[in-house]
Amino acid sequence: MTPSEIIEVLKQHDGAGIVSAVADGLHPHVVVKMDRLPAIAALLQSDWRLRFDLLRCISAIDWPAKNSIELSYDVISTSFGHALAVKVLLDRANPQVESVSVVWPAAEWHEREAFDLMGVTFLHHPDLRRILLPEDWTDHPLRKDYPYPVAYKGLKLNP
Amino acid sequence: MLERLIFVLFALPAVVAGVAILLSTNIVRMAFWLITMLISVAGLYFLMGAYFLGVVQILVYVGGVAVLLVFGVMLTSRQLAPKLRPGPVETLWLATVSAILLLGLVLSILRAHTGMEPLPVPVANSPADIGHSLMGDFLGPFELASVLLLVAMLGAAYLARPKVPVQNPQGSKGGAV
Amino acid sequence: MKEIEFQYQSDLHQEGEIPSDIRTEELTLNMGPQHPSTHGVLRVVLQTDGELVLQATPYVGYLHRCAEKIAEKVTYRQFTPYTDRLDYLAGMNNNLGFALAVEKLGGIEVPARAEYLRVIFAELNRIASHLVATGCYGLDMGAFTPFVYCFREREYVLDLFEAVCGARLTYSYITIGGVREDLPDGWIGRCREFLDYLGPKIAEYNNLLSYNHIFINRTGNVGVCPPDLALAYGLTGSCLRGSGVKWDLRKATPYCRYNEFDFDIPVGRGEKGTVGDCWDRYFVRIQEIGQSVRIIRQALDKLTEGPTQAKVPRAVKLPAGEIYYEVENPRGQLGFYLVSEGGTSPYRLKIRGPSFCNLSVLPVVARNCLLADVTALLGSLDIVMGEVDR
Amino acid sequence: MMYVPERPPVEYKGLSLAIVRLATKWGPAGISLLLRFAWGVFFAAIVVLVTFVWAVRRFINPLLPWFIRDVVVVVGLLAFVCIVAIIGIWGERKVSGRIQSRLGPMRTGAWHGWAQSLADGLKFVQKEDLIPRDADQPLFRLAPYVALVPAFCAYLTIPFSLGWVFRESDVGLLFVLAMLAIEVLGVIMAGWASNSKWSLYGAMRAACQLVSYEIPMGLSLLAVVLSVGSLNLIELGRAQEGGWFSWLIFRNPFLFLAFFTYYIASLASCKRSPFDLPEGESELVAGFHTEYSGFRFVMFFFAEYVAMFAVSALATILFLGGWNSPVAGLCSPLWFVLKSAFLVWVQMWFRWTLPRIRIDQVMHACVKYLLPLSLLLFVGSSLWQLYDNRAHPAFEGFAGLLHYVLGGVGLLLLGLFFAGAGYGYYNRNRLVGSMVRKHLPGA
Repeated sequence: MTPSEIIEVLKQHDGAGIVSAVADGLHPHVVVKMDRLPAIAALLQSDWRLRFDLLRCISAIDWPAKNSIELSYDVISTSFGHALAVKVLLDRANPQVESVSVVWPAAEWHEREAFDLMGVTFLHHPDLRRILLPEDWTDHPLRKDYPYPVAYKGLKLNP
Repeated sequence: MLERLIFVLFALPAVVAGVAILLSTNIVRMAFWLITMLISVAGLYFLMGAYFLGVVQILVYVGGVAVLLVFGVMLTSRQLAPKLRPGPVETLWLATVSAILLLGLVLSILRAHTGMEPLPVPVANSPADIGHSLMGDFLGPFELASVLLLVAMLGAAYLARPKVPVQNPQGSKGGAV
Repeated sequence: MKEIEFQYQSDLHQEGEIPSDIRTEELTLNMGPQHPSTHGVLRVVLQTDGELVLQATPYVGYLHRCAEKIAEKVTYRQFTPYTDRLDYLAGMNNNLGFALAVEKLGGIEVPARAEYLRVIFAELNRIASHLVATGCYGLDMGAFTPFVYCFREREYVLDLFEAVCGARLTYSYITIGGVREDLPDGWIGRCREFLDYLGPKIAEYNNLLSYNHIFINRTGNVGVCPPDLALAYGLTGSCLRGSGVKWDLRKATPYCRYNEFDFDIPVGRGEKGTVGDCWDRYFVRIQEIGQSVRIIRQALDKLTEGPTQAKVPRAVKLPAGEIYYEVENPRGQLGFYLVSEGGTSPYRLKIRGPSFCNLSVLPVVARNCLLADVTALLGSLDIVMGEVDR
Repeated sequence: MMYVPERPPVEYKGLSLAIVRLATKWGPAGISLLLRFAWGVFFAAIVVLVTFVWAVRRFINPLLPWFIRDVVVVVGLLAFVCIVAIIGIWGERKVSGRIQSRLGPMRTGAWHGWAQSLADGLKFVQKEDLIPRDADQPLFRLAPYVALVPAFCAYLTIPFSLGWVFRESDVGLLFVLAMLAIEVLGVIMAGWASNSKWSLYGAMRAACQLVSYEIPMGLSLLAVVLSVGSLNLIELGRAQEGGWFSWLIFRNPFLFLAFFTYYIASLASCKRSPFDLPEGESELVAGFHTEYSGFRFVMFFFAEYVAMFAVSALATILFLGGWNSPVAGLCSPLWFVLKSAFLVWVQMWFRWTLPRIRIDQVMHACVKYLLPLSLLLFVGSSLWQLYDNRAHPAFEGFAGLLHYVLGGVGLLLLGLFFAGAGYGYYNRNRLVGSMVRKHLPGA
């Protein structure tokens, strides 16, 4: 299926949940409402026409200008070979979104990474801990306004 | 002279190890003291010319029993060690029993020294002699012992079997006998 | 074999059945970060009961080098050497993935010769990487000799790389717009020589390791990862194919003219046990070496004269936009999510390391298995920590 | 700002302090004096020794010189054991190099790096002697000796040739086995005392494996003992005089197979590959000797090679004719050493070829295959032995039948063995992955 057909299917099922959609270009995606994400993820995974069974990546992008954090879920179907991205926009001050690890268990680690580096809180995540950074790290380094750390445990860092 | 020296060389560790087993509170240390004692006693056997007995003592008790003992001890929890200290009532009981046993032992030794002639023991030192006497004069006790061992083995297997039926994914229910 | 495995799974750990005073002590075993078979600085915390592993929890991050943060500060060209350090056993493939992502976003056309050269080097590096994986897997199983053999063959590949770009591990050879240098004289002959040499060697490995009875007993039916589990946890590459899923990006979404080549996708068939066991994942790699040899031969035949580098300015400037681009690495799909706001450096670069996802299945599969099976499983997942931690 | 842990300076106390003071004060002077008068000291020592022996014989006990002979022989054995270990370690590295298309050590010493293990030994001696803080100190220190000394003691009754033995014993075979059984204690002690979980695992595996494999090992040897009727190793060797065909391995088919069961079990009891689980480095880091360094580690290393040679020596004496040459009459300790070295070499060959077995498979192989097989061989061999005694009244009437039955069983087992080997050899190409052969043009 082409991206536009996929988006059609999505709109049929849950037209209200979709904020906008880009069917052409290099990165076809739909932007969905935050609270509709789990339902749409489940639909993508289980609908017989879509079958997005492989979650490739969850990327978090910080947009201080728009005051939002964007999450992009890139999925692909190994049965049909079509791909799509689902995006949600979160509030930058308090980024919270429902976890999709029930639908794609692969999301577990990706979400931990987004939590670690970007500070996005995933609700109902089975094990939301820092993954790459030490557990006592305080900030989220991939934010654009991340202050460069001066010291860690008495160890001075030279910029 | 030399024999006396060697006797002391083996007997002293045996006694020291025996006392150490009693006094030690670390259960693994106890096991290693026990092994020391077993080896020393095997040395005494060698000294007496009972080579076969000495070798079998090492082979079976040290190489087999003691190793399994240590194996089991290492697997059990380390928190078990304090429990091994007996309470006051137990101490009393144990002291009484040991005292009576010790008394009997000392008495019998004293009597043996003063009164009786040493029994004429048939000399069976070489493995062939031992084999002949085991399969000849002492066949009955020998077979009895082997049956006893078999029963013990079956009992151990019975105790060690899983108490719940094993869920076999293939469908067949095995396990509990 | 199978019976035993299931028995110790079921009868040893029935809660409440064994009196608490004679139950054996549960140990927390800290495997790593320095351990011979965690393939780098991975730390796995094991809950064990005797030899039985009840739970395995991986802790990663010991090799985190902030590659994504660095990418926001450097130009596109400057980031290519950083990609070498992701999966340091497959630098060429990493370069290729990044170059392709940038080229697609910038609309840069690459000349035909460069495309074929990219295929040749990507596949050669796949061979090198799989040789390391195979040899190290033998080492994990206690067979030292295959390791040395595999590294001997890998040396030839590295010699070929050295001849063309001077580096043996961190190549930065495939750059934005093509490849950095053309081939030196006589390189093609040497490459063909190597391919002729490698074929019989694979049969040797199979004799020595793959069909060794002990090896099969150690890996068959161990660490079984069924297809649906593999997909759910985002396993890709030879791990996914080992689970019997016929999925390869070189066939599904061909890049770099991979559609012109004739090759097969080997999948795990459960030959020595269950589909998706360690042996399947291992053997898929062995077979993929053969397929890579096939691809390289075809690519060498198709290699035409021409430029190896497109006209790309020194400071690459990309238009505003975004792209998520994946290539098939030896370890799975390496993805680059590239967001550009216009300018010479990315606004955000998210890297999807295949090992990262492959490793995430470990706690699920390494449950109620033996201590030695954790080693077998880790080795068959073939992780590279440089890519997990980035 | 980096935190560098400070190591307290070494403090000597009591006797050590006295020794250190003495050594630093008088050591250099003493050594130079000794060197100055080396020849004088040497001759003086000889004179003193001779006088001592004479005086002992004359005044104290005429038998005591035998004691001195014993001391000399023990020292000789110790030297032999050290040489075995040193050459064994060097040989292992050369063999592995050969198998892996490398050279192995080439630099140390002039010829093929022969001095490599000596150099390694020197390096180890110089290393810092580390004991983990939470280790069980006395046991940790004791363990290497408990591993090495019994392995050495096993040599006390191993005859190198007729008369070339420290003590001829009626229970020589059992003595060697008993000594090899004590060795495991050192391993367990090391594993426990290190207070490291990896070491503990190594120790548990060692205990589990060594105790189990002692049984098939002993049973296979008993089959031999039964057919000769002695536990005396000299007697066992003497029973095989007269050419290779009188070696016990060719005595009957059961013994032929018993050699292989013994050899497999001996691999396990020496912790050699594919049974090297107690020290399997890819699983247990280094197993029971993870925490050991320096000279204590060398002791474990030595113990391994000494035990390897000991079990091979046992196999040589019991199955391969001991010191007897393949053709009748040329008995010599050289044969014995050569045959044992060959078996050691095969052990190395195994190590560099095979992967490691898992612990449940180790037990499985022992309890389900090796143990029943060795029992079967034991019973079969004893029946064969019974039959050999034609005059025995028990066989009146059916001696001929038994002859054919036993011969048939033996031939069947032998045939199965060779059929299995032949099947593997015939199918050596089929075992190669068909896919790889088909698709690779180079193949």
